[in-house]
Amino acid sequence: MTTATLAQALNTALRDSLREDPDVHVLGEDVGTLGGVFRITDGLAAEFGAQRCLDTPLAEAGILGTAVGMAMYGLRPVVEMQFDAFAYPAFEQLVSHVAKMRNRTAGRMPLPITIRVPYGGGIGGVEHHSDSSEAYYAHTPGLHVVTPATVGDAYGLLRASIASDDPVVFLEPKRLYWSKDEFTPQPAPPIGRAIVRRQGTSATLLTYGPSVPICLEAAEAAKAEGWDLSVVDLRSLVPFDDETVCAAVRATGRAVVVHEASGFGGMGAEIAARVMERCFHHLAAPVLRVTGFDIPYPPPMLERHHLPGVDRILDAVARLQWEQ
Amino acid sequence: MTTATLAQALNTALRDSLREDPDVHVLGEDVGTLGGVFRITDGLAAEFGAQRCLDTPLAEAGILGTAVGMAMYGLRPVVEMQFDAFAYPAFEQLVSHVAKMRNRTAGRMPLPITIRVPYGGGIGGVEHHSDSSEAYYAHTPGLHVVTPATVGDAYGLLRASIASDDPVVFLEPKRLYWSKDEFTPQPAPPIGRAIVRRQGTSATLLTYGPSVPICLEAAEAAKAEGWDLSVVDLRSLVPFDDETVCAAVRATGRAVVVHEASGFGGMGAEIAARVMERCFHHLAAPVLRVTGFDIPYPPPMLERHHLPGVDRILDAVARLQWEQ
Amino acid sequence: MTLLDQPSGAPLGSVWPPDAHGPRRDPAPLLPDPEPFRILGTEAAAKLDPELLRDLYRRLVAGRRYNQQATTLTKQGRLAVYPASTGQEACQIAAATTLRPTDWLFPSYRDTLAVVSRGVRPLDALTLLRGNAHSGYDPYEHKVAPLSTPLATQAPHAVGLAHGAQLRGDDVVALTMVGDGGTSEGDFHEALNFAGVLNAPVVFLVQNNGYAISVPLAKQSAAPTLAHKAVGYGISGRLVDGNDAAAMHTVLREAVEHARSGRGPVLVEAVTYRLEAHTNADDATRYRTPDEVSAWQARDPLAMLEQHLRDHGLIDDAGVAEATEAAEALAAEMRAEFHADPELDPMSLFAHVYAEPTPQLREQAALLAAELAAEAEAE
Amino acid sequence: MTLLDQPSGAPLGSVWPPDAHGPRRDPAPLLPDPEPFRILGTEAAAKLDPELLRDLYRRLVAGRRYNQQATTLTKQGRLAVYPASTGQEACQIAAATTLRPTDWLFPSYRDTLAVVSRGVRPLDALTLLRGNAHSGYDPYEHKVAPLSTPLATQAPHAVGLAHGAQLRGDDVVALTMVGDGGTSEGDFHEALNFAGVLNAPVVFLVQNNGYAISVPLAKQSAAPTLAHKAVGYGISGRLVDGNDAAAMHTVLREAVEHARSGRGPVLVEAVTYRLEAHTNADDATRYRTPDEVSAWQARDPLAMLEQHLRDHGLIDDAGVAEATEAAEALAAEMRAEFHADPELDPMSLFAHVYAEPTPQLREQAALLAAELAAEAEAE
Ligand SMILES: Cc1ncc(C[n+]2csc(CCOP(=O)(O)OP(=O)(O)O)c2C)c(N)n1
Ligand SMILES: Cc1ncc(C[n+]2csc(CCOP(=O)(O)OP(=O)(O)O)c2C)c(N)n1
Ligand SMILES: [Mg+2]
Ligand SMILES: [Mg+2]
Repeated sequence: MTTATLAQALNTALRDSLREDPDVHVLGEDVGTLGGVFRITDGLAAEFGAQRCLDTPLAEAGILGTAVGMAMYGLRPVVEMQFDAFAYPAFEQLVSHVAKMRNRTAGRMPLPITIRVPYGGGIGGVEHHSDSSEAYYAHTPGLHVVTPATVGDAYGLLRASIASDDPVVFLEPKRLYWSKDEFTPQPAPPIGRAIVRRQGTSATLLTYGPSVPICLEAAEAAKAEGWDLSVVDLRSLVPFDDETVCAAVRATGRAVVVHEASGFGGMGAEIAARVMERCFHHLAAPVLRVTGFDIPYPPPMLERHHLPGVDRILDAVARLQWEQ
Repeated sequence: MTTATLAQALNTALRDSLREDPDVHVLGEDVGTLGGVFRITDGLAAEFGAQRCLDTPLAEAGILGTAVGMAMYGLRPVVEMQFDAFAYPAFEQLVSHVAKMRNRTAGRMPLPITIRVPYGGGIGGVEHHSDSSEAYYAHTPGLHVVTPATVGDAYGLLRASIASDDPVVFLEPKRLYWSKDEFTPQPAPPIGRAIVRRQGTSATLLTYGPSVPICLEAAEAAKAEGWDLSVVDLRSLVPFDDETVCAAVRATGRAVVVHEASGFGGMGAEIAARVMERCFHHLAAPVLRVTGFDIPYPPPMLERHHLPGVDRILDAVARLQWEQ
Repeated sequence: MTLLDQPSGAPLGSVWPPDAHGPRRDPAPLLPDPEPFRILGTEAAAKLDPELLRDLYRRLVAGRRYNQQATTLTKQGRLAVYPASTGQEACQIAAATTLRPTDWLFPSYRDTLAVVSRGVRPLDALTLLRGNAHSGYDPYEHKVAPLSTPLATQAPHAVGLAHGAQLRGDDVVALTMVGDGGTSEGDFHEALNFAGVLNAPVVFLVQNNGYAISVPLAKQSAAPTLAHKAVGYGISGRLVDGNDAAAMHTVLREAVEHARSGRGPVLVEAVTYRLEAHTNADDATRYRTPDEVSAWQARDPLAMLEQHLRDHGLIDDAGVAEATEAAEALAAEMRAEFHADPELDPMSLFAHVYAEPTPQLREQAALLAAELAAEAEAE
Repeated sequence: MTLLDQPSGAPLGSVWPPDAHGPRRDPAPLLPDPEPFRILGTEAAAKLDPELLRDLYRRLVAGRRYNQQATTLTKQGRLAVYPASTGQEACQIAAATTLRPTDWLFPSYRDTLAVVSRGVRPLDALTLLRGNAHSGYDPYEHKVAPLSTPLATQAPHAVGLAHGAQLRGDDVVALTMVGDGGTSEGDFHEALNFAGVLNAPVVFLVQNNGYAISVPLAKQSAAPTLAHKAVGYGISGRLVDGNDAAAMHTVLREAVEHARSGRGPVLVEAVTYRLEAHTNADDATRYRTPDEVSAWQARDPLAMLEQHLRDHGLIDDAGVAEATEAAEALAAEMRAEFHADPELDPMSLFAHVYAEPTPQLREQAALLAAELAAEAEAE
């Protein structure tokens, strides 16, 4: 049992995939010689050659469009977008081709493409380097949307994403890249399974990616207030694990959704809406949301005010109408 | 009192804006000589000259990026995107610049740009011609998102959008272009006001754009079932009129959200979530959603199965737990 | 004399450090001819194989008839919409006939004739426009990508496929078709740049038919020719008369083999004209004159080749009649196939969104199934 | 001889219908010189105004010091990140000094020295990288757009602004700065194409410093030179030695006035080199050799100009000392300004999302205000 960072686990997942399947190809900006700006592809070009881990020209639509063509020919491209906001130039390719190709060809032309997107804030990045763009992808039928929160899931879910015959947007919580944990590479459960990270009795926090550790922290802090909180890590936004989520919410009768992205029209809206649709009469209070504000991502020195923190989460829990 | 189509009302709004304000400029693909593929800009180039109503090269990011520069210089560009899916190439310009410029310059550089996007289905269009992309825009802070459902609002809201000092994504329900109504050009209330199109007592339909007429139809049909339905036309998705919406929902204690776009992560999720957050104890049943399925927009011959229709809406109303 | 046309200073080598800036190539070989390459009406015509010309002629006759029949089908409500390639048949046919079976074609919405010329049945090539499905053919059967509607988005796909084939050591060439308007899109630029850098075996065929719907080329680009864009990517540019079937065939064949031989991608601009409106839904009289159209009718690719064949005694009335019959047979087949209503299965909407439907899609499919059952009962 | 280099058939005029395909321009005048334009070390140098050269020298000395000081500030945690333009100062300075006060500059993240040279205070030019706000200056005060991070996205803005100015009859020129990597983005292509079609008074300055982070030009483009991209848009291309301050000033001044005079946009490729890492967070040893760097140090724009001035007796030690003092004063000013902590107002997050905050933002602002009040109490 060794320890590894989440970044190292991702690197191992890519290495193992490249080793096991000659059709797997990594491509993107600076992924080769440099090993990526976050070093997620470190050493891959050296081990597998510049072609298996390709430094591309600087054009995201071109990168994703090229990956589409490679997938059409039977390869399994893994694309790296350097930062969340720099995936936007590829939006048309993603929505109009990647997400739809299987459907528009009646299943004849699946596109097994994995699109890795480092996302979210909390690392003091300047504008355009801290967006949480999951809602754009989760609303686009044909895409799977996956995001790990632990070192183990980083490996397992990335392997599963690369192995998937469907396109997967794999959202990597930047600020967790350097988080450490014990690590043995092992397969994850199939994409689409949420997991209860903490079992509680008073209320349930529903969250994913970068917000999972904060929710666990909040759950610890909540003890002092006499609250015993459950924490559910969604892991996959699409498909969505209604079963695990609803069971966890029914068990406590109260829930708060937590994520970094702006709240309005965010993933939390979908989660809150479907939980209330399905668990209405088990709820003592409406499902509340703790999210980023509806503002452009703030400059580094102000981001802490934007990001959901322990206090803001506990304030929301406190509003769950404990009296009535 | 004359009658006009929604398309003609939009054309009149553009004409009046061009007349009254020399800084207003229309630009886009085929908007000049042709008058646009839907003829919304018909006759404008003839009356105001090719420069005020400019046929651009075929590149949506270039069109929107050019409009950004024009707005920086003090003009008021009105951009036409030819179809919903063909606005995607401009996504980066929209999200990373148009939506953020005022904020990132601390209010010094506002961008009064109106982006007209014909959206939605029901006109037998082939793929990429029937997308409902409002959720992408509504989740992007810095943008106003407006969509008219009537001939009068088409005029009033477009005038208000062009007059706004903020960027507005103006979503035009394609299938209502040819809908007729009595028409006298008059200002609309400020952007951000929903309107109750039908006052009922049993349940409230919350909807916008192309689905408004269908909800009104459903409300008529519901009488036979003994239901008297309210219908709220949101008109503006951002800002959102919580006041009008919550009042209408509290008055009936039951609500269904209706839109064409795919349901998962769609605008309906936000509406359902915020209504339940705010009206929880006034609700006899969870807020339900009737939306397009979570699939790529279907081919013309199958679209009727995808689109929310009267029956599907009434089925949802029937599920509003009338017994308990 | 301004600095913009003043000669430069000392040569690079003399003062320049070891080059971090990549090879500086001589642009001369990349530049297209100043005038479109032509064969019909030039001496070169005599050198061509008569059988090839007769074959091209038969295909042109059939292609023209195909366009007419498809247009008729729109009037009969059998096609939702049809963007005719009438007047561009020489480009459409050459795009298909210069490829090997192992090569790939990446067509746009206007290129169904190229798709049919590649061997796809008209019914399947036109499925998108008929409206019963998004695509009617198996892309792998004839190595034809689905028709692409978002302009120029298919270009990077062609590059990626060609790159993939090259990685596997297969001598496959990808040919992608883009319109003059499509060249303005960012994806066109990114695809050409990737192709140049990867030296991918791709042929970019730009059918410059003078218009993007209503927008004439002069409002689309200020380039000397669209073929001149090639130099900016370090690839070869060729300018060809798109209405000269012999020239089209010759240039594209050459371009395809150039790419196959590893000498890099080629950008071909075919100067042609759309004789019909943009689609049946368009009113071309709003943006162009009858004179302009008739002037181009005088350069009809079909008429030009027939004239050549007759002038040189390479075809007789019987040959012409034979070609016409074959074309009529194709049209008859199309009528027969399209007048039957397509079978529609609403439940198929959920079939191919993912390899496995998500739990959410299962719920939604159940809802639709229940509705359909209720409908059925009601009837 | 292959068809790809075979001469064309009959000339256009002889067979071509009235042209629906726009003017066919002669590409020759658009093509850049084969080698980068240089002045220092050529006869042309003698012709230049010594006072101009001395001014450029003083600016180069100050610019170099600015880069050093900013890099130091990152080590002291006073800047979150800094992309140095060390080695590219000649480009940065010419981009600012060749514009009139009424002209506009559209810089990228690396171009803060150009912004400062335009008159913006270092503290304000570096605000984005300091991290207390997204932008520190009023774009209208010095006519400088906010630093653009999404690559090449500022290029269409420059075109739009120049077009708008032209519509109003103002003789304004917009100059936008893009890197070699940025030329691969679709927005770069679309901007050049719009500029060509609109004949907008825009100068596109490409600083080709050999790398996009770790990716060398050879992996970025196969073009003969990046300046050759101009011909594909029907605009003039110029290739210049970006480390030759005199050549940079001369070519950009010429390009700016070319655009102003209505003769159309210009694409200028400045061949230069980034002597520092991409940013302080980058490790350049991973992708380039010390030899390569030192070879380029030998072409340091500052050293080259100083050498020239000394060789021709245009500056003495006193002049050099004077320039150094001014530079030190700038550095001292920067230290003083940056060592003070910026004032931060969390509530400002809601201030400029819209002209008027939405009801939703008011709610959210109230929530934050309450939290801050609670925090304040707690302390
Ligand atoms: C990205 C995108 N924008 C806009 C459209 C709408 N549109 C369809 S065809 C067309 C004109 C295309 O002109 P061109 O590329 O010259 O091809 P042609 O129709 O002449 O064959 C336009 C604007 C589209 N399909 N895709
Ligand atoms: C659209 C976009 N994609 C990716 C990035 C990330 N990124 C920042 S700088 C850079 C390299 C830019 O290279 P170049 O254009 O040559 O400019 P230089 O840094 O050399 O000045 C990259 C990839 C970005 N800022 N924007
Ligand atoms: Mg065309
Ligand atoms: Mg560079």
